Formats: sequence, C-alpha cells, structure tokens
Amino acid sequence: MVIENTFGKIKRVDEAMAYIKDKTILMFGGFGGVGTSPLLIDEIIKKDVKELTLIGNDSGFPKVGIGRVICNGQAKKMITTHIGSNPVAGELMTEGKMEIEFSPQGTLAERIRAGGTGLGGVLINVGLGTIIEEGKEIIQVDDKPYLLEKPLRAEVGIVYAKVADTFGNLIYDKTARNFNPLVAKASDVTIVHAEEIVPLGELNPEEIITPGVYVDIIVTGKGGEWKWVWEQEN
Amino acid sequence: MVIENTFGKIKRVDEAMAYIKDKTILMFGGFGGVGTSPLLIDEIIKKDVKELTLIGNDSGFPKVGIGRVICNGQAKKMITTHIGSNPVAGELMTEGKMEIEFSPQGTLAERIRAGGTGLGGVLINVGLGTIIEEGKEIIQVDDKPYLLEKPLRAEVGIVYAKVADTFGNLIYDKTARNFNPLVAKASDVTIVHAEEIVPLGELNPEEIITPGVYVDIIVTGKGGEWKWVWEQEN
Amino acid sequence: MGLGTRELMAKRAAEEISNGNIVNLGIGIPTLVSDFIRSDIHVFLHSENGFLGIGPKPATSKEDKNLINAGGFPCTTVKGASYFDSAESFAIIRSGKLDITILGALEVDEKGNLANWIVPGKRVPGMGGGMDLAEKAKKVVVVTTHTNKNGSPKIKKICSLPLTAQTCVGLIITELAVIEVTEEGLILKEIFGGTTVDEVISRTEASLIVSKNLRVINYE
Amino acid sequence: MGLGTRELMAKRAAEEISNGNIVNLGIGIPTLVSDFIRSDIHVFLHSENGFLGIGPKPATSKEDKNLINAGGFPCTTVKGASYFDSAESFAIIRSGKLDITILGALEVDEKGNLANWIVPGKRVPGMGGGMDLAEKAKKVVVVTTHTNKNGSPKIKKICSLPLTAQTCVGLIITELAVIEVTEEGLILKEIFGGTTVDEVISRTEASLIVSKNLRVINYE
Repeated sequence: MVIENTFGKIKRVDEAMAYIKDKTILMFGGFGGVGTSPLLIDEIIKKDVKELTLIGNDSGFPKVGIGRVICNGQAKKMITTHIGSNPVAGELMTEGKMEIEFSPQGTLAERIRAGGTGLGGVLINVGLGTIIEEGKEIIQVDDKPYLLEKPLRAEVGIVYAKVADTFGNLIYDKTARNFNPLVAKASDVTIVHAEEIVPLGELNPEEIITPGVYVDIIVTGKGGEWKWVWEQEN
Repeated sequence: MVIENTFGKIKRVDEAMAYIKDKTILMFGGFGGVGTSPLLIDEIIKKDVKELTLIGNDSGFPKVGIGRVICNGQAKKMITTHIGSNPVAGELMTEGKMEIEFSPQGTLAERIRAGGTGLGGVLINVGLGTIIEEGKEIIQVDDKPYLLEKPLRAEVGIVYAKVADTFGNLIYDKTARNFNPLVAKASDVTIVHAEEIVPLGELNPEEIITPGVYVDIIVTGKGGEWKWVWEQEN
Repeated sequence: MGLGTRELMAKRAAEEISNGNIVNLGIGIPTLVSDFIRSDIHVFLHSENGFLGIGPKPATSKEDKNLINAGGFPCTTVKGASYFDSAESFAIIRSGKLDITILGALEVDEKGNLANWIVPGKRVPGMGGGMDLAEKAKKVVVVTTHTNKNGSPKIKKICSLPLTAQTCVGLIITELAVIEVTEEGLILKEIFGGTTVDEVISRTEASLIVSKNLRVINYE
Repeated sequence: MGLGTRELMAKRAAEEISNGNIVNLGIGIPTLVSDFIRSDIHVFLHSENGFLGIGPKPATSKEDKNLINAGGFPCTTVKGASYFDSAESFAIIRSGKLDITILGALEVDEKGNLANWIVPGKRVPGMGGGMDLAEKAKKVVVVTTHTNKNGSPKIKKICSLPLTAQTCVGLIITELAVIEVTEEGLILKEIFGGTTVDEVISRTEASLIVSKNLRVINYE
C-alpha cells in the first residue's frame, strides 16, 4: 500500500518534536495514561525540554503517560483535574516546584472544547459554593448563577489515534478516545501519533471522529511503551 | 430477528404523538428538510396541533420538511437561521402570524448543544456589530467582547436516524445527520424515527453517534415521504 | 460465608438501582456495588473517561490496554455500550441523564453538603469528576465508613472540609446505618443487624431523626 | 466558446484557492467556482450542514436524498471526506480552520463591511451560516455584480443595509474588476478585458486606489 503524502502532514518524529520546546504550552490526550502517546512522551523526555505548561485530564502514574514527563521535572505548571495517581506530582506541588490549577473534569473538557470551537467561554454551574469559584466571574442567566469558564488552547497538542489517513482524519480505539478529539481541535499545532496511517479514502466518512482539518502533523512508530499499573500488579 | 423492547422505548407512532400538543415547544433535526422525519411531520399535520414553537435550522420548503407544518399554519413562533427557501414562512412573518427569531447558524447549533449539555450559555463573537446584538448581553473576556448566547431546549425533539438499537443508540446517514444529534440531546422528550430498529449489541460502540441515554421514544415506519425540490425540477 | 462490611454496604447501595438506570460508581467501595445489582434488571454503568456500558472485569491476560474504566482498571463492555469523548461523557452527567452516582465521602452534613476531594495541607489529589457527579446526578448516594480512622464522626452538623458540592447528597450508607437527607434533616431509616439506634446516634455528630418504620437489615 | 460573465468571475475567484485549502462556497455564482479549481491541487470543500469534501454533482438518477450540500442540491464525496453534526461544522469555521469562503453580496464598503442577508421590509430570508463564514473565514472573497439591477453601485462608501459582519471582506470580484480591501482603502488591482479603469470608477461609489501594477484579465 503506497501512502502518498499529499498534504505534507506525514513527518518524521524529530520534525514533529521541533515544535515542542522549553516553555511550550502542551496539551495532551489521555485519561490515566490511556490514550497518551507512548512514543511522543518518550521523545519529550529524550529532548528534555523544560518549564512546560501541561494541560490534560490528570498527571498519569509515575511510569505511565504524562506522569513520566512530570517525574522528569519538565513541567512548571499543570491545568488538570486530578493528580492523585502520581505522588510525585503532589510532592512537586507541595514543594512549590509545579503550580497546579484544578478544574472539575467536565469543566476542563468543556474549556478545551471551547478553545477548539472558537467560543469566548462557557457558563457552568458545577463548582458553585466551592473553592472552584475563587477568581472566577459569576454571570447570572435568567436569575441563575454560573461560573464563567474560559477557553483553553495550547501551542502544541499531542494526540494518540488508532488510524489516520493522509489528510489527518482520525479514528480512535475504545476508551483511548477520551480527551484526544478535544485536544486535536484546541492546539495551534496538533501532532498525532497514529498506530497506523492509511491512504485517503480508506476511512469510512461516517466513522471519522476528528476531521483532518484539525491535524497538522502525523507520525507513526513504536517507542516508549510502558507497563500499565495493572500489569505491574500481576 | 426478534427485537426485545427491554427499555420500553419502542412505541407506536400514536403513543409518541401524545407528547406533541397545542403550544408544544418542538425542536426538529434537518437542514433543508434533509434529516427531518417525513413520518413524524405527516403525523403532526394529521393531528393538526396549533401554536407550536419550532426550533430548527430552517423552515424547509413548502412541501418538504418542517415547511409543511408551517404552511399548515401550525406554528406561532420559530427560532431559526433561514426561511428563504419557504416563501410562505416569509409571508406569515410579514403578516405578523408567525414570530421569527433569527440566530446565526453556528450560534443556533451551539445554543442547542448548550441546552443539551447543561451549560448556562456560551460566549460567541459572531454577530457583533450587527442587529444580532440587539437585546443580548455583551460579556468581556480578556478585553474582547462576546455575545452571551443562551441555551435552547425543547419540550419535544424529533430526530431522524438511520438505525436505532433498543436502547436508542443512534447512527445517522451522511448529511442527514446535521442537527439531529444536537436535537436528540436538548429535548425533554426525544422521539426518534429510525429507518431500522436493531437488537442491543448490533451497533458497533465506536460508531454510535448518539448514546441511547438521550432517547426516550423510538418509532419506525413509512409515511409522509415528500418529493425533493431537485426531483420536482427533473 | 457472610459478607464483609464493605460488601454489606455495597449490597445495600445496589438496592437503590432500578431497571434502565444510568449509574456511575466511584472508586473504592462504590465499585463493588456492580457485583450486587439484580441480575433481572438492565442498567448501564457510566465511566467518566468516555464510555457507557461497563461490563465485568476481564479474565487475566484478556485485558485490553485501551478498554479501561475511569478508575484505571481493565474492563469489558455490555451489549449496547458506546464510546465517546470526555466532553460528551460529562454532557451526559451535566444534562441530568445520570440517574444515580454512588460516591465515597470524607464528610457529609445535615444539609447534604459533601466534602470528598481535599484535605488542605495534607491530601490534595484534585476533584476529578467528583464535582460534576455530586452536583448533577439525579440521586447522589454516599457510601462511607461511619467514622474516620480516629473514630471521629464523618456525618457532621456542618462540613469543615472544602466542599465538593452543596446540598447534593440524597442517601448515606455506612457500615452501621442508612440515613436519608431531607429538608427536615437527616432521617435514620435503617440500621444493620448487630448495631443499635443508640450506637448510631452516639457515633454521629449530626442530629438524626429516627424513622418510625426503622428497618433492620439482615442480609442472608 | 467564451465564458459567460458568471463563469469569468468564478474562474477568477478560483485563482485564490491553493493546495490543501479548506473552502466554503456560497450559493449562486460562488458555487460555480468549483468547476474552475485547478485539477493539480487537492482542496476540501466544506458544507455547512455537516460535511467536508464535497464532490461533483451526481449523474441524474444517481442522487442520494441524504447526501446534499448546504444549498440543497445532491452532491457526491471526494476521498477523505467526513460527516459530522452542524455544531462541529461551525466549530471548523469558528475556530479559524476555513481558509477561504466565497460569498455573494448586496453591498460591500470601503472598510470591508459586508451586507448580504437582509433588505429590511423587503427580503428577510435570514443569515443562515453567512455571519459565521464572513466573520471567521481566514479570507473572505466576495463575488458580486458590480451594480444592482437598477444600476446602482454595490461597492459603497458605507454600507446602508444591515451588516452581515464588520471589516471582514478581503477581496471583491465583479464582472468588471478585482478589488482588494486594505487598511489604506480599496485597491483596484485588476480589470477584465473589455472594460476600462474609468468605467469601473464611474460605476463604483467607494473611492478606488488604482494599482500601479494593474492587471488586465484576458482568459483564453
């Protein structure tokens, strides 16, 4: 099967990594590490870029997902919902070495979607009467209070897909979908690690989850695969 | 193939129609009539309910889609983006017999999505400096102005799907998808006209567009099929 | 063989689930609830990552690294399951389509306020999807030990820890009792066999109204 | 056989489209543009209803009632096409992923303001997706007759009709000329063979700055 790089989006991993630098605002797909690209995480660690701002659902596990980047001391800030599965993230926060901004999970997902959808913000009433209110504007709609939640975008987004065609149309695998379609849309440069790249026309238009219009760079290859916590337990 | 009505969602058309009454706020899927259920439109006309508030992309054509309901004098108000393809809608508006509230198409889609997603509103900067601003609150986010666009929900939504399983998981057909997945989520009672109903487990979980959690009633059957404008021209 | 304390609580929580319900189970004891759902009803278990229709745990070596529940453990699917992204997953919660969520707690109080995400200065794991679930599920059932490790009551007059959500809890299930949150206050509806009303009251900081139809739960 | 006026305008508009572009064509003359896109480049045509990758018109009797473009006509797909709902369709537009939209106009003015959706008291069809497209496409190309049916200029100093979007237009293509909207004002860059700069100026209400490198377009 000959893959024509019609749109010039298929690149080598080192070409993709040129976009990830010190201080890059980096958004990542994944939930507990599932759906985070092992290959791109590995490359970020090898390149050892510093002072990243990370945006994503959680801080992974110490040896799984974005947790590896955090444990390698590469992040100065994280916007996330949960760091409980990675004790190192908690230590870095306590020691003041990594700033953490918590968002409720559904709110984080909507903020990223808003960033990818060109919205100026969304009004959400989850977190009212809690410390999540702090610093946020409260907007009344028909006499009910909502928090003004601002959109989130990143300079670079890393996305893990099952299959990409050469335009960057993507499908995902089961629960590895999670935040990936949201991240794909909310990043200035979207880098996709696809397990497989297929020619244009191979994907069923009904089944495409992310239209290729959002994808800038497609890489493929093996590397960085981690042992899952449940494999470690066995 | 035996269809078990495990969730009691599969009903007769007359049972479904009991939810559509005089003054019902009714949201409909479809774009230029494509993706609007011919069967349910036909039943609405037969039942001749009055003073409906209609929410949907456009007013169809006089003999196509929601246009048939409008031409039958059943709507007192419509929230929509375009009525140009149905001259009767324009006449009713001019004569003061049907109130029209226009929303830009992307804004209407987001307002319906917001209604189906439990948001209090979305901030959009399409329509700034136009008459779409009128009566809307302007919210500054990081010193940029946005219109506060309120969510839209309906009492009843009518949705046209290609296949439903017995839980109401739905897939659509090509461009007949359009507003249907949004309407399915934004209605207190979602009535789906599916071309086919299949047993639970027949649909691939990766390909389901609307999770059945949003669907209350599933009907199937033929009726009301119209001749498309491009067929009339031939 | 009798059930352990955790299983008793899980079994009681499962009684809250009806046919056709959409249910989200938190991690810990709530996860055990799925083992006790009646086999003659059809419910869909929701997973925050983006998935409706969690099935049983897979056999060892049959795990799929891309089919994982929100707690991080391999799972399977039931018939009628669907995958979606995390925004859609929380749209289901936020739009009120979740019938029941069963959650753990650090503290619950007389108004049904819930604190279960942070112990300032000690444990700051983040709220994950807890705020969305507590705020938006139609019914919030809390399953928790009656007191904490030091023996201090977790059912308080007023929560002292930062809240997860206000006035959200509907039912509290502990190893001692089942307590309903109402506008009149906390109603002690049921006690497990082996304890007494007096013991429950003495180990609860909040005021309890004892139901006239008190049920004593004796499973098996 | 020479091209008609409409086709000339469409052909000129097609020159604005480059390889890999995501393009939305309005109804009327803009729809004709697809016939003139260079065959050696690969572009994706976007349809507001929820579809990227519009292909050619199907043969008669090969139409699919569920495969329709935003203008209401049957169409086909190209390789790499994808379907999505209408919210996602406008997310593509609103997030700035549309490279070019080619639209009709009732009026355009010196600041690039566009009016193309309403003639108060006369024609009130609604804006459809026009506001989103005009406000959010990276480049807005207007294709319009130079004057209206009464011979009045459509390129005005200030639009008198209600606006579709402010300062959005980048390029104006008429049957007489190609005019670029810049911060300095409207630049007359090209005229079609058969007209003169003087004729263009006389039929335009807005001030025009004549380009020093004026191109005369003579197709074929």
